[in-house]
Amino acid sequence: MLKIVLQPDAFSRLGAKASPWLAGITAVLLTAGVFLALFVSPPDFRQSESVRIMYVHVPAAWMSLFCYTFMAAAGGAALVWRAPLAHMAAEATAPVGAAFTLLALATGSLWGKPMWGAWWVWDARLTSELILLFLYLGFIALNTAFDDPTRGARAAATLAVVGIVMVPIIKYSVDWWSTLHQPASVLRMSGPTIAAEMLVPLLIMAVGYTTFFLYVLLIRMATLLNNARIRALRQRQVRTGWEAAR
Amino acid sequence: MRGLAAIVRRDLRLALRQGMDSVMVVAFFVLATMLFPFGVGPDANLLARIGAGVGWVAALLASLLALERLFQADYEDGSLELLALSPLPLEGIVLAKVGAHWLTTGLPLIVASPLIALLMNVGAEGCGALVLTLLIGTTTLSLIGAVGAALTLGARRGGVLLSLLVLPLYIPTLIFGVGTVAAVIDGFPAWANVMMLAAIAVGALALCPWAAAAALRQALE
Amino acid sequence: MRGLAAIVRRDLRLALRQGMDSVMVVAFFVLATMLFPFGVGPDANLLARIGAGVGWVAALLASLLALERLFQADYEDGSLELLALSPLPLEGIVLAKVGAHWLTTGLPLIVASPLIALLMNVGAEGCGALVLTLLIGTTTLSLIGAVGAALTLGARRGGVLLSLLVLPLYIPTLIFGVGTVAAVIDGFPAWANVMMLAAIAVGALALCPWAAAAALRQALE
Amino acid sequence: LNALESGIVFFHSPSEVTEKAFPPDRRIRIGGLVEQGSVNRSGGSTVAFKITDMAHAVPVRYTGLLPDLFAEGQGVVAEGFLKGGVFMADEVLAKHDENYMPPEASAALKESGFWQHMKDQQANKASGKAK
Amino acid sequence: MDTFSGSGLACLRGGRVVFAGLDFALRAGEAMLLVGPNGSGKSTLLRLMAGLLRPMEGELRWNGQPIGDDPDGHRGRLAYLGHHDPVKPVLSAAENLAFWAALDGRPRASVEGALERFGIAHLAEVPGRFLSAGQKRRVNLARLLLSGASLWLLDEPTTALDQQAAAAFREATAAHCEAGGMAVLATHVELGLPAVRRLALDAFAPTEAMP
Amino acid sequence: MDTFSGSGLACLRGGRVVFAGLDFALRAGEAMLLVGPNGSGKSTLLRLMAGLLRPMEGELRWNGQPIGDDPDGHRGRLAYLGHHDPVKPVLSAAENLAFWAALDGRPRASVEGALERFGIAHLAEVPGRFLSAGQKRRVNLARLLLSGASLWLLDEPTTALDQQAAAAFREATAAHCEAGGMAVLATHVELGLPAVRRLALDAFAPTEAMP
Ligand code: HEM
Ligand SMILES: Nc1ncnc2c1ncn2[C@@H]1O[C@H](COP(=O)(O)OP(=O)(O)OP(=O)(O)O)[C@@H](O)[C@H]1O
Ligand SMILES: Nc1ncnc2c1ncn2[C@@H]1O[C@H](COP(=O)(O)OP(=O)(O)OP(=O)(O)O)[C@@H](O)[C@H]1O
Ligand SMILES: [Mg+2]
Ligand SMILES: [Mg+2]
Repeated sequence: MLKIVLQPDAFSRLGAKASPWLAGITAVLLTAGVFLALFVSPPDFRQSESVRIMYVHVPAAWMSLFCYTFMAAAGGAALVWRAPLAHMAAEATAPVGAAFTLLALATGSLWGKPMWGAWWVWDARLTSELILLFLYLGFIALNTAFDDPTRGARAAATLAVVGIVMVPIIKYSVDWWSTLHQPASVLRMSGPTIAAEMLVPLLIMAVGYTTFFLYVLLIRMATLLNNARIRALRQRQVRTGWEAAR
Repeated sequence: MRGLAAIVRRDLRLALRQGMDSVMVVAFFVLATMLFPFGVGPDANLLARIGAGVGWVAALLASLLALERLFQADYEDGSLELLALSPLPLEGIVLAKVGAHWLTTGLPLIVASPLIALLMNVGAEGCGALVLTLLIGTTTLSLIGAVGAALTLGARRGGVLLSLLVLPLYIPTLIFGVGTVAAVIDGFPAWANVMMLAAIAVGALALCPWAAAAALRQALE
Repeated sequence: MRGLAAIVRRDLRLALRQGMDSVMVVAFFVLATMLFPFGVGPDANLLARIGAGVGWVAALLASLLALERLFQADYEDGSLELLALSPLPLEGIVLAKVGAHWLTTGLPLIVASPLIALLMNVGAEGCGALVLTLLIGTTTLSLIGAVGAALTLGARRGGVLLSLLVLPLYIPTLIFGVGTVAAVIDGFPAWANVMMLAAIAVGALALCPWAAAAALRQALE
Repeated sequence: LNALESGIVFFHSPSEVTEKAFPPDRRIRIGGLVEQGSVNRSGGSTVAFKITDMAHAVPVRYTGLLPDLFAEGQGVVAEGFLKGGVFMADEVLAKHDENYMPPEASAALKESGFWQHMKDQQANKASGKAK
Repeated sequence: MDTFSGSGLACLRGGRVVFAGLDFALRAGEAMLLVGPNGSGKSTLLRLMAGLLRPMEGELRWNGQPIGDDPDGHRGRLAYLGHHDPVKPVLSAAENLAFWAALDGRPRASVEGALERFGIAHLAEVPGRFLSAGQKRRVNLARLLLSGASLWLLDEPTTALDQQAAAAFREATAAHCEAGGMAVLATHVELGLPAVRRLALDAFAPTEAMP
Repeated sequence: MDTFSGSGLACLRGGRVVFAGLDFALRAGEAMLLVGPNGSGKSTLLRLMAGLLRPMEGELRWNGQPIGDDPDGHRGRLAYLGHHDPVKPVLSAAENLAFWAALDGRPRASVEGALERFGIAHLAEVPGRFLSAGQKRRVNLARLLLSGASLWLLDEPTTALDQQAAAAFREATAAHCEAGGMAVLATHVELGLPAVRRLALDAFAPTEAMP
């Protein structure tokens, strides 16, 4: 009992303290990253200027995978320990992850036209990323599909855990099967194949995306916590009403 | 009229509060379409050729799935009895419910169809034709589907045959819908097809609410 | 074992008396496939090429539609609680129900598939391959679908939600199923694909009853 | 496992295409590098070139617009069918590799001969993977 | 003064005759209890009176006029309460009630007043999914007050109600009848309504069950 | 002699603690009534006893042994009757019963005898869809007799029953207990069972409802 009552409040306090900092760091990093990406970093030797889509696309794609992993881990923890906060973390992550996925798909598609000569092809990387989007949507849908919120949360968490198989498939699809999408440039065994002038802004953007995610996560979890409190008050209202009527 | 407007408002509000309805229909639409590149191989030319057909089939299935439970919730919680006992004509009630349902599921389908056209490599005119035909066609599908949904509520009373009759009724809409898109892509005049689609829609508008209302009365007996 | 046999017998009897299911599934299957000759034109070569894929996609969607209510009726009338409280393991019960369901919907699909092959101009070997792959593949589809059906039990929008969850998981089966048929038609050795299909089926057989049982327990809490 | 028939692969390598007998009317994709010095724009918008994985090369004919990044020594994926040993493509996509660098750096690399070395490595990898 | 009557009513359900030769008559201000063992046809008779079922034989009349002549008018003057409580989980209690009031197109009485009568005014803004079985039933009963109907057809209305709510229901029904309304109630328990007629349904069960 | 007991039970539903610190003990031959207002957790406790729910805190024991150690054995000795009547519309009453008997794999008692006990032997061949609410409930009660279970968990068993059927139920429960069985019953009405314990659930409601 004590644990359940105390943890959320402690969390709220932590969130209230940390979120302004996170907001600030995110703003600085993203501004710097965008500036470097647009004005400082050099054009590519083959793609010339269109390479700048990379600074949006690649971190978004990374985040789409990271958020899913985080969500599945939180969901798994919630199932095992029946911890409401873990449920909230998973629930709060889902829309953010879906947004990153959508962004990766959209910017990738935009980039594909000049680079490949096609907006969209059905190769393993692109398709599996699209499936990831549907997993996110499935999570959100399942989570809200029940009148009883705990039932929805647990069903959705189960789905998240099952869906984790998609993450390695997406990551290694470019190595396992021949795809039109390029193999990894940064996260590879033999070191990055990106020139440092381009890698630095890319990494700054990536860190900026991550702090942005953490910031949104905190805000959304605070909202969900408040919703849960309102719900509890409602239930109490129903109950006391009953007792008054009795 | 005021009563019917109240039904539309309520159903829209329910859809809104329950969320996700529209999103899920669109998701199914996209997913069902996605199956075809896997099924027939990711061959851009071939996909472009079957794109309109696939888009239409997917739309049909999505609308079928969404319609299946059109009256179900109201049937199960007793609302349908009260609706049938209200002074409004049951045909009007059916129309109001179908209308609200089309707004929350049919319309998003149409909005999403250009995306399908993109995924399936269908060109710009083809895409326009797809949107137009879906606009006319999904209303027909909703109306026919409402009859099916009403029949399956009372299916215990031997509605097997009748519900089998509903499925084939979808076919003409499909043929003319796909035909229109194909004609546009191939550069043929497509007005005859569009007119046929519209004619079917008008026919459905005249007949279906009546048939669905009859089926509902039977289900409530 | 005797208890599980009783479940299979009951579910078969229910399906038989209610009629509906098998007929609907086959009707849907044939109808969805028939659409393509209309959609892409009666070009025999083209039809033959997309035949296997279209047949597979139609089978997949048909099985999806049928699965939606796998546990629904038992859930709504309280039978599921009693099943879960019987001394039999819930995993076994899931398996028995999926088995009965496969017999009433999967098997008719397979029986009907040569008809599809005929409609779509797929040759004799292709037809054989279609039947074989469907035989292996539909069991997988049923098993995966059972997990989805259990997860969405009691959800407000069962059908659409189910397809959103399950369709992505169906894709590997589809790819290898269609791959086999295509390989056979082109005269390549297809064993690798069949083995993959079988491997997926075995994996599903091992995991899905367990996952579905867990989801059912959640649904009954 | 032989992924050839399975539809997961987006394209086949020239080696596969020469070693296996694809039915003549089957549409396939071939991916590899555009062989150095093989591009021949024989008037109009028709181009002929060869796609190679360093072990085998397949001659390709294509009529239409080429993507901006199409160039000799670059990755490419062509879609079409084989006709008498020549691959008749009706769509050509550029395949980008994982290297990103500013133009000056690439010029420097080219001079030192390192560039060609990297290309070979990559092509070997591509053909090895398909086997 | 309004009258509602039926004569020679017979009803077939699932190939069996549930009751036959049933007569009843009800005047404004009267309430009638339907009693009888399980399966004797109480619910069936109520649905018949509402027009959801058609009788195999016999006729229902309102002021001597067959109701088949004016089904819309009949629907307009009745309120039916069945086994279910049609309370949408995502609408608040007040929204649920307001919808039913708007549907009937009758002058809209005060939703709050109706909720108040059944002791759930404080739940007006609470979504239906938070309500317990008894609270849902109260919302459903409040609907009767709003409907302004003159004929109430109630199938086991006190299911899931506690003592206090049952008393509120008794009062509401008595007030309805005093104001010239009619009520027909199917029930297994004593409701304690003053001045009611009783119709024992087993008396009309045909000896030969098959038609 | 068998015993069934629980200690320190607490249960969370929909994020709210329904009851906490609940203890009970039951011996062979005893019946226990669960009483309390709507929403006090009667149904919840029954589902907990059946193993459909897991307690947040506390433990259930059978002869001193935690039931978590042998859940299959526990399921094998109980019979649960919930709010629904699992009567398939297309199967006859007898077929419905025979299925449940076969499922438990217990020696099959006479289906006709069980139907007879609840006065519905004449409905044995009638499909479920033709049964009225009370008739379905009787079929469901007959299932208990067939199950041969030693622990009956019954949630408002007399809903929809008429006087005669309620009496039959009383007799059956008394006979079950006399033969050394146990029964736990959630109810709003007086059942008139002899020699029962009572567990008033509102005593265990935590004062602070918020988690
Ligand atoms: C709609 C189309 C596209 C999608 C769905 C997509 C998806 C992804 C995904 C999921 C990743 C993360 C992989 C990982 O973490 O290893 C990624 C990384 C990447 N993508 Fe894309 N992409 C698309 C188009 C493109 C295009 C056109 C290019 C440019 C040639 C491109 C360049 C990259 C690069 C450079 C990376 C970083 C690789 C690394 O080092 O991890 N992508 N993409
Ligand atoms: N939908 C139906 N189809 C066929 N027969 C039905 C149907 N509903 C009820 N019956 C039959 O009609 C008879 C009357 O049922 P009804 O529900 O009216 O009884 P009741 O008096 O309300 O009983 P209870 O006290 O159990 O509610 C029953 O014998 C039942 O078997
Ligand atoms: N599935 C559920 N999810 C969330 N909360 C629930 C669920 N079922 C019941 N509750 C809540 O748990 C509490 C106890 O419910 P329960 O059904 O056990 O009460 P009860 O004593 O059986 O009431 P009744 O007399 O109405 O049957 C109620 O406040 C209810 O709102
Ligand atoms: Mg009744
Ligand atoms: Mg209860």
